[in-house]
Amino acid sequence: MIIQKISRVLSNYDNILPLFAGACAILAVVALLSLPLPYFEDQLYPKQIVPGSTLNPYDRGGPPFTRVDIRLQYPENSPTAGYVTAYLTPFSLFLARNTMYMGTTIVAHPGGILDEILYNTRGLDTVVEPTILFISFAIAAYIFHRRED
Amino acid sequence: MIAELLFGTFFGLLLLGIHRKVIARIQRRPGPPVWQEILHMLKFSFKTTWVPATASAALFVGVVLVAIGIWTAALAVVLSGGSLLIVFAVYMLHKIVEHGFGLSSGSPYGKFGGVRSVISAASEIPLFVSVAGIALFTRSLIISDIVAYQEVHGPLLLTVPLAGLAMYLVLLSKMPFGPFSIVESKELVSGYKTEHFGVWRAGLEVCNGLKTYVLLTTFLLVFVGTMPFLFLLVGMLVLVVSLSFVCALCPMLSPYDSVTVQTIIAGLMLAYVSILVVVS
Amino acid sequence: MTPATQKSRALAIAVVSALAGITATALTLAGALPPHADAAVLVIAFPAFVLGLYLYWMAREGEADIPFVGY
Amino acid sequence: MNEIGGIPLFYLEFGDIVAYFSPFTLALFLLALVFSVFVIVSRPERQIDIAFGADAFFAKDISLAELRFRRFMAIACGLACMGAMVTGDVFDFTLFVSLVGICNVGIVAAVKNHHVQDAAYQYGLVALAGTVPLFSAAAIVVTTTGSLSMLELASPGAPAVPLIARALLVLGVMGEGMAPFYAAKAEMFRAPGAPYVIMCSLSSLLIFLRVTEVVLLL
Repeated sequence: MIIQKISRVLSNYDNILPLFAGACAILAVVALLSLPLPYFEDQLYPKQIVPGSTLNPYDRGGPPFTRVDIRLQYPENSPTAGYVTAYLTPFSLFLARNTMYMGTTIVAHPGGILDEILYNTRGLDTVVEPTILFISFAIAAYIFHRRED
Repeated sequence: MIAELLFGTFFGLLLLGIHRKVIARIQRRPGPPVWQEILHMLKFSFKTTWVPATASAALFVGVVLVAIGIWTAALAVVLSGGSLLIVFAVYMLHKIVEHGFGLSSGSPYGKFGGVRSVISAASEIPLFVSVAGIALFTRSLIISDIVAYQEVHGPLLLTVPLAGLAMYLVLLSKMPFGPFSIVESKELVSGYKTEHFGVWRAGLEVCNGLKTYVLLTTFLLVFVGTMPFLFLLVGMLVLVVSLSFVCALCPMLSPYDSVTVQTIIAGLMLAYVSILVVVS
Repeated sequence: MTPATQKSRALAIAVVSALAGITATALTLAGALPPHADAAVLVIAFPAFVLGLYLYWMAREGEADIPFVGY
Repeated sequence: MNEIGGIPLFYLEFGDIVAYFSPFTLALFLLALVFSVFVIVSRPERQIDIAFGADAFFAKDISLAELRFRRFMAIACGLACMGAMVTGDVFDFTLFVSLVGICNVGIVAAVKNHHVQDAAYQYGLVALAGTVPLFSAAAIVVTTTGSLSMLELASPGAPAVPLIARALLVLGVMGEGMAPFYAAKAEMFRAPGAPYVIMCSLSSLLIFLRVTEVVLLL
């Protein structure tokens, strides 16, 4: 019966990736067909596209180390947005409010240094992104390490 | 709420007993008395109980508590007219309870029951299709809003019959002895329940009674609308008898075929809802 | 742990959770608690009550038979 | 369709990213929390295997090193789930979901069993591929609406999210959580260590439930 044939294909886990890839391909075609999607001009995180730049499309625009306008979804939540210390983890916020030592520890825990490097506004993302990296490193390291015993 | 909780447990178990009785009569067997499942629950609760040496003790016991707890929460949501999505979330998370029961003991039979319950995850997809079908018309998933909508526009069962059918199949895949109940198939002894004996099993029976009551109430509230309490009970009885007919007359599918059938149904339902979206 | 203490512990769990559930429901009916607080209490108390009660009346006070020790 | 999971009870603000606890997300959050606690407090079970052709059986023990690593992965998975359940930001949601996918691979990658590892490898590839639709969905959402906040997008008057973005989001979550492609996941479940493998399944169910809410909300 056709159902049994389908079951046989589905139950073999070697076929899972081709199936998923097929689904992705179909959806990609649909996405291409629906393509002229409207670009919403009023972007929350504005980005200049400079067609002539050698860095296009990664050119963020503007001269380096000057003030870049930051727009926020919830300005009332982050009155200090745009500063390097815009987002502090609850622990560092506690330190900063109650002690004088925050300045010495800001680079000493995750969420501290990353704030300086990344966007200044989307604090939680900056924590989750490296977490993904750390976890993948942990898995890779464990598997590599285990090969030796 | 305590009264509803106790009533729901016992009435749900009674419905399961009626389910067994009807199946037996259709198959021309005498069958157990209708209160058999209640007796089961009480009988197991008096049996000597301990935790198997190979089991993961905290999970082995904890999952029984979780099983009763989530369905208590579902009953609370249904009674207070909360979000339908929470009831369906509990339905899906019941699967985790099955895994927990099956895998925590270390028994191969329980493990196979647990693995089968992972395979049969496709049975939930019709659920979301029926959610989408309902949301399309009522513009809300709060149960009290859905009930209010039906008071104005008539039962949803007439408006979106196929979404009702999807939900009916979802009920069917949780009924024992049905074509999709591969997790408790007899070649696995009792599937995921095998190693939970005595008090733990009695706790599981409480959960089963509550689950049956909550699911049937949800179906009637969402697709037929509000009705007097006695009518609600009669409606549940009718629903159970119809489910028993399906269970008695359909053979149990082999595990992967059951999944394929459910997936195909889900695909058809998806097509139906997209047609509804285009039309409306 | 002796069987007797196990039994009394199970009884304690059952009684405490039953009291908690009844108190929460009574307070809700009196209007002192919102309904979702009652539900939250019952979600924890009801499973504990069921297992506590069953473990209580299952437990033996005296010496049991020699249990089944496996194959 | 603003209150699909009930009225939010409170908001937790991380600058521009707002996590919200509606009855629905709160219930899912608590469940992830409960099972994370199980992962922490319970020892793995000792799986019994029957030796065919002989009247014998043997129990599989998990070594301490393997136990530690898998417990770590399961806890990380639980945390990622909790994040994905309550976050109110599309991009943040996709990040948490991909973290869930990676943790799922990690939970079973430590098992010394060829069959399980083969399945985990296939699953890892799908999880990898699943990030493409996931992040493209977030990208489409931000370019066509200018915002990533679910609460803003759900409010009346917000620009409409294109259907294709929702479809890509669902497909991505299916890839990470393996919703209909359960064959590989079932093979992974044969691994011993119940509390940890349950976390695999729990996380995929939870993110699937959450994506339903997200898709209906947008």
